[in-house]
Amino acid sequence: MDRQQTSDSSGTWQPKIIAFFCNWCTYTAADLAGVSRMKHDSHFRIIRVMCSGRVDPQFVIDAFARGADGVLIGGCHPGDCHYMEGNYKALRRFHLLSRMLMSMGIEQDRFRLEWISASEGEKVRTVINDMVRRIRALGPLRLPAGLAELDGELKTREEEILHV
Amino acid sequence: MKYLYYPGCSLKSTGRPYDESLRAVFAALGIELTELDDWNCCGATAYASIDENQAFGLAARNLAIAEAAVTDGPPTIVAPCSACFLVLTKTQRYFEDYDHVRDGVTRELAAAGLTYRGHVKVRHPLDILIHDVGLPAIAKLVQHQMKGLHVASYYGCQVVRPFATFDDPLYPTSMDAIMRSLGAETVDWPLKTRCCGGSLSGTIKEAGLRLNQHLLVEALRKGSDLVVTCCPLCQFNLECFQKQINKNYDERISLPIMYFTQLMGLAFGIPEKELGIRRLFIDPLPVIGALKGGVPAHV
Amino acid sequence: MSDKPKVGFYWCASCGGCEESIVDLAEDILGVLDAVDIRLWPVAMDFKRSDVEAMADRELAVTFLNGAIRTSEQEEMARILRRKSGLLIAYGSCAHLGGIPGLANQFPREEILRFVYEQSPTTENTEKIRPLTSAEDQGRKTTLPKFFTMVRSLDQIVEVDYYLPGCPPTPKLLLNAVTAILKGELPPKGSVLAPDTALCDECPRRDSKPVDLQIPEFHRPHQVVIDPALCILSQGVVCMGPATRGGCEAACPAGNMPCTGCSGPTSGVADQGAKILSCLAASSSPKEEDEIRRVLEGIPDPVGTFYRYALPTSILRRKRMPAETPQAHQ
Amino acid sequence: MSEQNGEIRIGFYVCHCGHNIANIVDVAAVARYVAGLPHVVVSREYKYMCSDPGQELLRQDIHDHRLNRIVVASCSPLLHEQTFRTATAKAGVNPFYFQMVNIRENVSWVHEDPAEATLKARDLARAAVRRVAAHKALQPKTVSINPDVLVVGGGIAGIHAALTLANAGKKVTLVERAPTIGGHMAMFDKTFPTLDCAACILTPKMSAVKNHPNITLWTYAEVTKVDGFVGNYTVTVKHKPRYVKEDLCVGCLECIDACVYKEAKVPDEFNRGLGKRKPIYIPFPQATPQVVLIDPETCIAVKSGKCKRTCVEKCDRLAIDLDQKESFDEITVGTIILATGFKTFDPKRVSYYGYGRYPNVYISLEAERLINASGPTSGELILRDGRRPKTVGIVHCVGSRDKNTHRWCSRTCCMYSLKLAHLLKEHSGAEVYNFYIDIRAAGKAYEEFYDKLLEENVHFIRGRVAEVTDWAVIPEEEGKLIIRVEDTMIGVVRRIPVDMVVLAVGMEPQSDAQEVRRLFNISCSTEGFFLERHPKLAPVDTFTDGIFIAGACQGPKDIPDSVAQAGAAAAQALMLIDSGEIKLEPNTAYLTEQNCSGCKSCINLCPYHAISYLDDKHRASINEALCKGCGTCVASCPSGAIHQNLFEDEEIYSEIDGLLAERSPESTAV
Amino acid sequence: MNNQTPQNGNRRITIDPITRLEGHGKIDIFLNERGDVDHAYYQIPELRGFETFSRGRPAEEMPQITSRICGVCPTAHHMAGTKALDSLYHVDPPPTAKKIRELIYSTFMLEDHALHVYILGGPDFIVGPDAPKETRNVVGVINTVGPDVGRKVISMRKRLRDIISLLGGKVIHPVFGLPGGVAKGISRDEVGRIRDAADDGVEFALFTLEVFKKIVLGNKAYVDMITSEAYTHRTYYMGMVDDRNRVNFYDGRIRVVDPSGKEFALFNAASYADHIAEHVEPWSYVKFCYLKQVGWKGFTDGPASGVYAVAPLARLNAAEGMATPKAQEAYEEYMKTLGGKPVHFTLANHWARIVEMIYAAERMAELARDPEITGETIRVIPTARPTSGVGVVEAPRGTLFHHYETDPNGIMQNANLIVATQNNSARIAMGIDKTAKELIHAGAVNESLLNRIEMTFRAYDPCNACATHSLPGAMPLRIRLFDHSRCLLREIVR
Repeated sequence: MDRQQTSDSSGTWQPKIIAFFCNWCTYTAADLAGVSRMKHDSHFRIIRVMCSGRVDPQFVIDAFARGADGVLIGGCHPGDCHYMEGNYKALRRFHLLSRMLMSMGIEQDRFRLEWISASEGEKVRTVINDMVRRIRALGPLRLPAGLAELDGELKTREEEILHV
Repeated sequence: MKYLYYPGCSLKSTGRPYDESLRAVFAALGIELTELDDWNCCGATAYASIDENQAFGLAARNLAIAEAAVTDGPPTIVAPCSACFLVLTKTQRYFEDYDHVRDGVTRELAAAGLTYRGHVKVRHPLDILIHDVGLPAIAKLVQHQMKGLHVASYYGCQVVRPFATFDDPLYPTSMDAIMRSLGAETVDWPLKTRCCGGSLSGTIKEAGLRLNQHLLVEALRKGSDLVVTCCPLCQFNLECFQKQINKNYDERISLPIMYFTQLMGLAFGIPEKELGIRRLFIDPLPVIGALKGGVPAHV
Repeated sequence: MSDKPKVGFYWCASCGGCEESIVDLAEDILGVLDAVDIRLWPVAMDFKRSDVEAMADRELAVTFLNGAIRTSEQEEMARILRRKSGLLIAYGSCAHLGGIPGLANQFPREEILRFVYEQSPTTENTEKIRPLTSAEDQGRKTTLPKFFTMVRSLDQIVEVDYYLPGCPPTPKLLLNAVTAILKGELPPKGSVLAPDTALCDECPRRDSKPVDLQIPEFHRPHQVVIDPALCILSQGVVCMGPATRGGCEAACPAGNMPCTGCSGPTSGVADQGAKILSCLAASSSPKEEDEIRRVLEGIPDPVGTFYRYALPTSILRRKRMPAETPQAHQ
Repeated sequence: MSEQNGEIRIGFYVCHCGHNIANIVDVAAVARYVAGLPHVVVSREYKYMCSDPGQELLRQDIHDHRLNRIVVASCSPLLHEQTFRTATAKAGVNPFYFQMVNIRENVSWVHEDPAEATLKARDLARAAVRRVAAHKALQPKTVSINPDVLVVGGGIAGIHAALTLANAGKKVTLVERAPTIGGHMAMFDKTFPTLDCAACILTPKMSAVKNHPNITLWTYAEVTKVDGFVGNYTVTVKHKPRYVKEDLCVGCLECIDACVYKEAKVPDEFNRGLGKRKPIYIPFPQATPQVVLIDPETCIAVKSGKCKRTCVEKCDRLAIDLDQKESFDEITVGTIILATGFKTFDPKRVSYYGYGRYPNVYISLEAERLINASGPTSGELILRDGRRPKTVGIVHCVGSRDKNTHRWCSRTCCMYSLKLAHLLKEHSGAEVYNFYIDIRAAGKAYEEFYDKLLEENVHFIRGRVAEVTDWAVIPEEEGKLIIRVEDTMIGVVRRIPVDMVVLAVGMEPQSDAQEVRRLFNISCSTEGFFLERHPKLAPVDTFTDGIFIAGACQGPKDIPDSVAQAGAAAAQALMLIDSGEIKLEPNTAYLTEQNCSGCKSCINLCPYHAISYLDDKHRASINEALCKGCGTCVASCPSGAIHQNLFEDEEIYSEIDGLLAERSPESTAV
Repeated sequence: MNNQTPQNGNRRITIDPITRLEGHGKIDIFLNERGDVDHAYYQIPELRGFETFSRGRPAEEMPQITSRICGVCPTAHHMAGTKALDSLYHVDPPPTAKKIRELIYSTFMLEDHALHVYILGGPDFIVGPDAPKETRNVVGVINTVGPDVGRKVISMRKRLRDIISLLGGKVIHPVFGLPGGVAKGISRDEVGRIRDAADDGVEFALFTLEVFKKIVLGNKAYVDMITSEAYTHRTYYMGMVDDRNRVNFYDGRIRVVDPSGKEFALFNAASYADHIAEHVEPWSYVKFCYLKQVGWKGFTDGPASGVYAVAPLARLNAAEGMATPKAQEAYEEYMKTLGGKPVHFTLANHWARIVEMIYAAERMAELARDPEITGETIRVIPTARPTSGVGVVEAPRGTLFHHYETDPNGIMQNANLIVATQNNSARIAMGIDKTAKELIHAGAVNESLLNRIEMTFRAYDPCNACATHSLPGAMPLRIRLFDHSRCLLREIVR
């Protein structure tokens, strides 16, 4: 089955966003958004980590490679990190990584870092909606499918090669 | 400091003294104003009240041109006319906040082969003077202290409402502060943002005149020698209907109404004809005591 | 026929350096020649391909294959040799990781061809002739192999038993591998036949690295004089050492230049570039957004720096490009 | 344990949460879908998983089906993860073989399309099922709780919390930044609705604090540094110089008379600048401690050194020390209660009410002082311009219920406005007008008090005041302050001329609330008040274990509520202290030494110095006791040699893969 | 690997892969109705795209990136790249740095030539073109010249390569090159070891010359073969020379002589594009260089055709002599024996190569004795704003150009690489065609015949890894015979 396309009930393509939220600020904010019943776009999936500093760039790249159309990292505002400076490390990684991703053909809007404090349920809503909007505009990323297609150029049947 | 300058139609006609004095004063303060090339109508009232989208489109064209004009850093437009300032600010805000406006504007601009990414800052001269230049820098340039001059600062409505971008929406003080830094005394004038009648003076005269009467009478009651303003339409209303008001309501009003930039210019010792003083109907010079013998001889 | 284990060496998209590294066994090569029966080695010995095709499956005890896979020809040889070899060993960075030619995965195939045959300043080709997989010259049919859209490592084509890392692998690693094979003392299938710790572990400069290192600025090697005694990273010059498997005895730092990562990551890391990126960004010191941007600009080419040898085997493998039809040909 | 045989047997439970989840998410479909996933032995839906029968169901299945992994899809893990871990453990499975899926806060409460919501719930469930398969058995580490407590803030809340704990036999340190405790309450004249005098009920508690053997009272002091974690906090406190030796001063106040300033010239803080004090002063007669202090800004001696220093001579106890410097104390405590209070809204922000421009515009606290017997006018209602008001207007909701300032209701203003109306009328016989939006008198005997006021002929005009101006349009208005308001009862705009305006200003967070919350590593709500762990179930807890909040620092409160909350906070602290120890999440980082190259990259990344470098082995080493589990070093280790319990790379990869694996609409309609 | 069944049921010989050259080649031979050769194609079937994927890289990384074009002559690419960076950043390296570079480079030339003489090209002569193929390899060489010599060859190469490792970090893909200097200096205690190796190197080179004279020149058949028409082309020749027109590998100007040996052009690296152009054929991935001023006239020789040659034969033709005494002697003997300049015999490359070995060894010895070689100053930090730079060296297989263009930040915008073997590709192709025509008649083909065709291009020591820096991977040489009706007669894949 195509790991790329998630479709809504009407069958049209819908983006798939992976969101790494830090336990103390952004994940709590998402809970707040829930408690406050702030309706927002559903095309994202949250993975909870203790700190945005835990988000290994490998996770981000892996998410894209497995079919995510966007990756969002949510952490505490600078100065508010529950672990003092984890979010600064996340911020520096983000800048270098997004530049790297851009030179690998992954548009800037697909990778995003947001500071969302425990009280900013509203911001969760606006950020998610905005990101979904931008990614809809960009269309599907289709990394796995794209590579699968390229592998079509390979000879898979040995008898094509071996004439013994 | 360098900014793009958006004069708008008023400053090219009724508001010429504002345009002249603003350029002179900013030059004196070492601020570089570049008039936006090929600017068009800001889309104020006439359009805004009929077809908002068109108004947005018109305003956005100016923003788009501005954005394209500046390569280093976010472009800043200085819009002195209250109406222009309001419409441009509103367009910028709506562009940021509402998808349908953003999409509409983008579509209309595309038709004109333009794109707007939403990076322009729209600012008012008062904002620039207070936050970028700073009062000390202004005070430093003053050659003729406006000692003993009682000034009423009149802001009108549009520069502070509904978008209070740089001052209090109901009791702004930026112009007062500038006047004080010229050595003048400012009167506490509760009507400083009350309605000047706008275009009513032309349509429902009675209403328009009443409103202006209130403003002028209270200004005098508070002991004002003159009124300074930052809006071409307000200046026009307050100044040009005084005779009529005196006649209709048996008043004896003769109160000079000038642009705050003109008074700044005089304080800076800029020759008055560079400030368009002569274009005013009520000559402020007599009441500006500080200038007695202070005006440069060659003027 | 001798009963010595039969060995093959073969090359695909490579530079020949791996072949040289075998020659660099020097005296030991004679030892190897005694111990094994080399049945295939294009660079140095005359052998027939038909011999290889005639071989029974797995007749070659072990084949060392170097070079990446970029053409149909190379894919074929890889598959044949896989079948004919008991052990298939990816030899050197290109076969192991894709190698430096793998940097081509950041560009569309067409861009490569267009530059070489049309745009390069010395090329005179007004009629825009391109090499063709099948051409006709005065009625004479000539053919060329297919040029794939991307570079692949050996294990992206066939199953690989072991890897010898390095660009090229050091004679020492090769000798250890051969000995291990002869003695039958091999680690679990799929292992890289080199230490599983990063380069720092064998770098003489390690002790000079401060424990509280914070990198305020990144410098490019030509912008500074590198102190031969001190940890290169601590001098602000990007060194891939911390994210690169050891085994080369820190040859490049010995030449007073930073490690560029040719041996790939250690077993605990999936994506060498992502990890060094993570490590360097975290270890740099700026906090202000603009300052961060400025300092990190000190690494102008993250992909070329962090994935110098491992782009085809990185998680992303290749730059995402506007849809191409894989078989569209020059 | 039940997983020895190596085989992974997962039980999956999706919770309806009544209708909260089931209304949007097709829970049955989710359960059916998950049943088909690898390793899943049991997959059920249930109305309330957190209920006893829900947990019993879990226990029973573990027993009957030899389950060794549990996944529950219900609400936020921040709410019930503990509950289910405990349940899992009770049934003999390591509690960390449990994984929770949040399909309420993250799905049913925020999405409207059932199909999409169900699809998302499935994805999340699939991810959790994959993740839990990778889980490891872990043992949580426990830390002991230091029984001493720190209370920050000496208002009524802090005072009450401190006394409660001290009476329970705990050692308490109470730190107050002002020279005296008492807070805002000490400024009030009387308290609603009972009208008993604030001082009379507060001062006994103040001296109780001062004299309590278990309480160390540090006034004129501030917390500057907080280290450690629940049960083991190390706190640094700064003592600002009073220029008076606290232990020597007996509060005879003779030094004040002796001051070279014969007249009090400095506006005094306690009376909101309505009165004056000398450079050497005591905030108010009942100040606790009864110790004078010198204000360095105005004291000639401190400023210039040129002074006869009559005060120093006067004090035979040699208590005055003009060279006093700030000093620091470091204490260790196990728990902390923050009762740092609130700040009154600054009405200059609503310029149209003329505060600061018209002398006869006052804020409520000033009015309190004006009518207080020990106030600047000894209780005489005399205005700034010396007149006695014949008409007074009280403007409600100043800086409350207003999107331009603060959206929230400050809860106390209605009642204190009523109280002031009563007192002002009582003191001056003036006509009193109340301008209100609604009267919010929700509280014991509050509504009754409102009725009482109505009978006292206080005027009530419903409408938000537009402006207070001196612009007179008719002669009667000359020299008065005109309150312009739309009277929504009769639907006309009215201009009411008055002599005195009282602005009922709202309550807002302390101006340094943000710094304080960073200092203590807790969060603030949108408004900037300290954020409680749960609005209903944990109103005095914070997200940082061992730190509690009480009083108006958490949100606007009147006295009874603050006291109640202070009691609650004290009880929470006592609970921790008496349990003696607390279990911590075992989410610490650890190192696999054989993969470490000794590159030292991780050492400096740890803010807690939990990683050190072993020079002999040339390897890093992690001290799990110091590790707080942020995982920053894990993400950075270029050799992949550092791992994190509960957040292993493998666990997160399987979560990512689970979320993105296999998606196509038709399979939603299971 | 053709699936067509040959009409006339000819047996099918398959010899694969083509051996003993770096990189790979393919030959298609078409016969006419008489069974004589109509045309032979020499094809290179690979591409790697170095120019393109150099884009966006920091220029200072180019010497290391481009060295991966060829692992046999990485030092040549590394050096050309480094010199391109000097010119890119307008820096002149301090004298010590220049000398260290030339020392490394001479060492490299010596060992690389040795590799070809004994392991790649050598077997053709030392073991003999007609010897059984199983013996036509390094082992065969060792058996012919004796194990001691074998060991001598091996240990000499090892010592030389160890010196490169010492100075360059690695011998295969060294890392010493930086704009304005070298990464590492030479310490006094290292010099001794280098000097000894250099002296032994000279002795070794002379010994090699003796072996060559004994085995090759001592054998009339070989000499006839060398001077036979089959292996003769009268083309232009290119090589780098010093200010006295003597052969120089590391630095100097490029000199071109016409088929009569007269100077045709003398230019600096920077203006290479005014003199060299590349021609594209649809039947090979490799481009064919020719002299721009003469123009492309197809695969033909003579003064009217822009085809030219590089590498030892060409270098000696393009120069007036050698800069060191013993090499100069060998040079004169070489010219005398072969009838004076220019020598047009392709197979003379082997001899010329040995003359160059002597020069390389002597130059190495000179530099090892130069007091400045241990100087402290080895770097000039570049400050100029980079734009464009060209670097050139004489690689073992011929003149090598690297041309870089960058943005102001020194980030690569464009690279153009003209590589040794590529300069020769037209002459090689002609050679194959000509040899085939001379040797194959009436469809008669045998083992040694094919080896002799192979010898044609092996003489250039062609490095197709280099030539195909723009193409990835390897491909066996295949010789296919087609009859006049263009249908495949048979395929000899070797």
